[in-house]
Amino acid sequence: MKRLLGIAIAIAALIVLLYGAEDLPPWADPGQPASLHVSPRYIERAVGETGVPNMVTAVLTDYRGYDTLFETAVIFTAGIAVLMLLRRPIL
Amino acid sequence: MIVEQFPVLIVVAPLILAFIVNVVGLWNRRLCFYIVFIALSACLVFSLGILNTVLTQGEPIHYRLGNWQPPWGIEYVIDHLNALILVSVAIISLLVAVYAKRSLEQEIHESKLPQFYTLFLLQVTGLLGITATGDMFNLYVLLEIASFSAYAIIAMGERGADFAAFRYVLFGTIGACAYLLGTGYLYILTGSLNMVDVAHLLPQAFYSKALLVGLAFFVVGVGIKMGMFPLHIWLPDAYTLAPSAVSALLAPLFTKVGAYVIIRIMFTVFDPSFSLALYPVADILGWIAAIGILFACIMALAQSDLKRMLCYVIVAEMGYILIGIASANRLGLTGAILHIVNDMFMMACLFTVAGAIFYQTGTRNINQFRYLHRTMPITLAVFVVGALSVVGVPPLCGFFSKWYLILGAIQAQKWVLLAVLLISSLIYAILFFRVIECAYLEPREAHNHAYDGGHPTPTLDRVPISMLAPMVLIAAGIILLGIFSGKIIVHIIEFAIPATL
Amino acid sequence: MLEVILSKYNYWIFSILLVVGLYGMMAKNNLMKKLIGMNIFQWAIILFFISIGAKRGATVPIITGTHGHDTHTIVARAAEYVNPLPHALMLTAIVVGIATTGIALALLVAIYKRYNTIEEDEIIEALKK
Amino acid sequence: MIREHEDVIIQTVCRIFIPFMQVYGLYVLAHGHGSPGGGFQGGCIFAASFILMSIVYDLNEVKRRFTEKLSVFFFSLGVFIFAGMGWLCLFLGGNFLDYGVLSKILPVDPVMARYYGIAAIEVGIQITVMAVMVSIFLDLLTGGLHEKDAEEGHVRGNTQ
Repeated sequence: MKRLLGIAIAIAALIVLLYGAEDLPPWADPGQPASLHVSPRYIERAVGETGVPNMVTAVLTDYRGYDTLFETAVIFTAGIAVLMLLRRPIL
Repeated sequence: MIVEQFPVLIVVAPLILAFIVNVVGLWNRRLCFYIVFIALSACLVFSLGILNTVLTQGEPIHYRLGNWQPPWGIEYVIDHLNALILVSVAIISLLVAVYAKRSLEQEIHESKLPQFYTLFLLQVTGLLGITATGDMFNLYVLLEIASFSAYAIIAMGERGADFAAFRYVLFGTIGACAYLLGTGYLYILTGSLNMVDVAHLLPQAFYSKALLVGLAFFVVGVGIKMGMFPLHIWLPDAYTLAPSAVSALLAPLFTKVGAYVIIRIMFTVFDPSFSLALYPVADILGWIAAIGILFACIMALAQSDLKRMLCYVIVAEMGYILIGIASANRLGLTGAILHIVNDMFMMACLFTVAGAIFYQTGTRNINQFRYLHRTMPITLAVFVVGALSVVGVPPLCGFFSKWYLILGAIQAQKWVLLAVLLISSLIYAILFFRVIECAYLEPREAHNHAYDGGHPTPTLDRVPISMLAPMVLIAAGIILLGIFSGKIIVHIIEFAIPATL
Repeated sequence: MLEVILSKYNYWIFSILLVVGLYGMMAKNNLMKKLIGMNIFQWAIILFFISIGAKRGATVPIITGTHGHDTHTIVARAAEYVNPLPHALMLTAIVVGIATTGIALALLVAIYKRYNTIEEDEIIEALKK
Repeated sequence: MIREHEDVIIQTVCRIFIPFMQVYGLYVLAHGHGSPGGGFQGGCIFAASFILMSIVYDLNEVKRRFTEKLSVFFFSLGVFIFAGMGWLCLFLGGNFLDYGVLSKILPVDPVMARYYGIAAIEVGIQITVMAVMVSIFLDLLTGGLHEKDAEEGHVRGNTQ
């Protein structure tokens, strides 16, 4: 029963995904919107604006540094959660 | 000067105090609560400041994080809708935090309290951040912060809570990943992550199959997080078995913030003309909502555990908000937005009462509520206010949002939704009258056989004052929201609805 | 038909991986296997995002041979480097995935200590008592 | 009770190996600006060295050294450095996380101020990631026994 439900949901998801994939741009297409709208500025000006030659680092910690702050907070949350869940209370 | 920084302060002030609480808790556990209180009071002040700014300048606040221009950096955009939700979240979380102090001391081991308060603050940070942000990916990260702290603090509950939390982890991860996938589809089609920017660029991708799939993933992902009907299976277990203060925080806030996200995506990121008119998205949502409300109401009738019953009420209330969205007109959306705010107060009210009864008597079984009106009259009065508001009795706030939802359904000529709204109100009346009957009416034979330890002598209220005061304030909030709902609609919600609708 | 599939094979791979993960989460009875399914699910999405960043004829988004002060004069052309944004986003998503796995494993250890099993049906049986 | 697992070859190799791993972790952190790397990667490598140490040497010893207070302090320290940089920018009159305004207190131009701001937050990320990884690993391995139990030496006894 559970297995049948799993297969049904999986097949439904696969059909939806492949239906959507038809309209997506081909792989590694230099002309796809993802490569044309926001990212050129990161590539062309990141070094000049932040002094960091590694664009991924520049994007991660400066342009989108706020995401990274919360990403570190996510790790922090996980650490605190594991401590709270597993450590026996100090008596 | 400092007012300009309020949009970010409201998120990072509780964040940094969460780190401080944790370290302070190593030396002095008593201080933790006061730091949480300061953090949440600060949030309330900031949110009121933001609401004031939005109302006076009449247009959205834009805040650039790291001072980068919007499509490249992350931007906070706070318009009337965000500001309203921010204020509600801040008020409820502050009141629940005050309420939580005594309740947590009973339910959680003392040495875990600092970590618990840390996660409590991170939870509020996440919810406020989700509401304030104008960036799709930033929303994902904050959604995960809120979810993680929810997983952990739910697992601190009674027997079975860890298994419920594990199932919540699985479902929550599917939800977050589906949201991320939707973001990916939008990023592929437009090349941007900023909501306003995406909304500008999206019309060129209309009629694309990928966009429809992306929208479907958004709805599924956020639907899991907010407990939309067929995806709600994790919700009753998780919120019932969690500590009562945790359910009082999560049940009103997390689900409603999810509803906010769905409104934001449907009406700001996607144009309503696409998301609701071009495809039968509205009809599908309407049917889901209708079936979900009826299902949840019937399930609620079958429960004898008060908290579990309220969990099914939440699922039904999410259906109400979906009905407002599915009506796809101004009246319906007004009702949906008003219902988000009202429902935060109503659910906070009911869940805090359930927690207070559990604190005092150790039971959540409705059939054991006899004589409660003698020992905790104020608590029960608060419960009656909340219950009547959920049923939809006129001077209370629940009536007004339902009124707008009904008007919206009539204008959209969706008679099924109208019928569901009316029938469910009827079922609600039965549901809550059952509880009120158990608590207020004494069985006749009790006068002869003094079982249950005889008649407790009537007292003012046995619940400690630090739990009682927040409950009374929330009940007062319900009444005030009802009285001033006209003003809220005219001054705030009217501007929150997109002009194209 | 084959050309269409080949030009978009990244979506096919990610779809199949994602569905495998989803099936694992739905159908398996062992909670650890469910967790593994969840990880496959997350990594499928990470693969999807990384594949967005690819660009034909482009290289790693690091400008070599410079550091610090002398960077103002450098001219980088967008067509020469792959899109760095999905990489940065996925670094975040990977960390989120690690944190999810950590919390889920901690819950599993707690569940195992309490019920002495990680089979779902046995836990539900134990909870009914 | 851990005696039968001890092995001279493994211990000797690890004794040579672990310092190099830690130096490599710091190298990856420091070169995150110009080559693949950064706080997360460096933190993971750094944590791996501690994890290797606790597997090869005495788990009780590592557990006793890496107490709950210490790990909580390190978690908070790392994130606090990151968030503190943001607040510093606020106090200097910029927007949150706008490292450019650090040039008011550093003797460099705004672009280089961003460069150093990024370096500072990478350190914070590294500390948090390292502490959380080690802490999660130890808690999962020992089932969350407290360091007081570790002193009594029954960490291994409870994980069968």
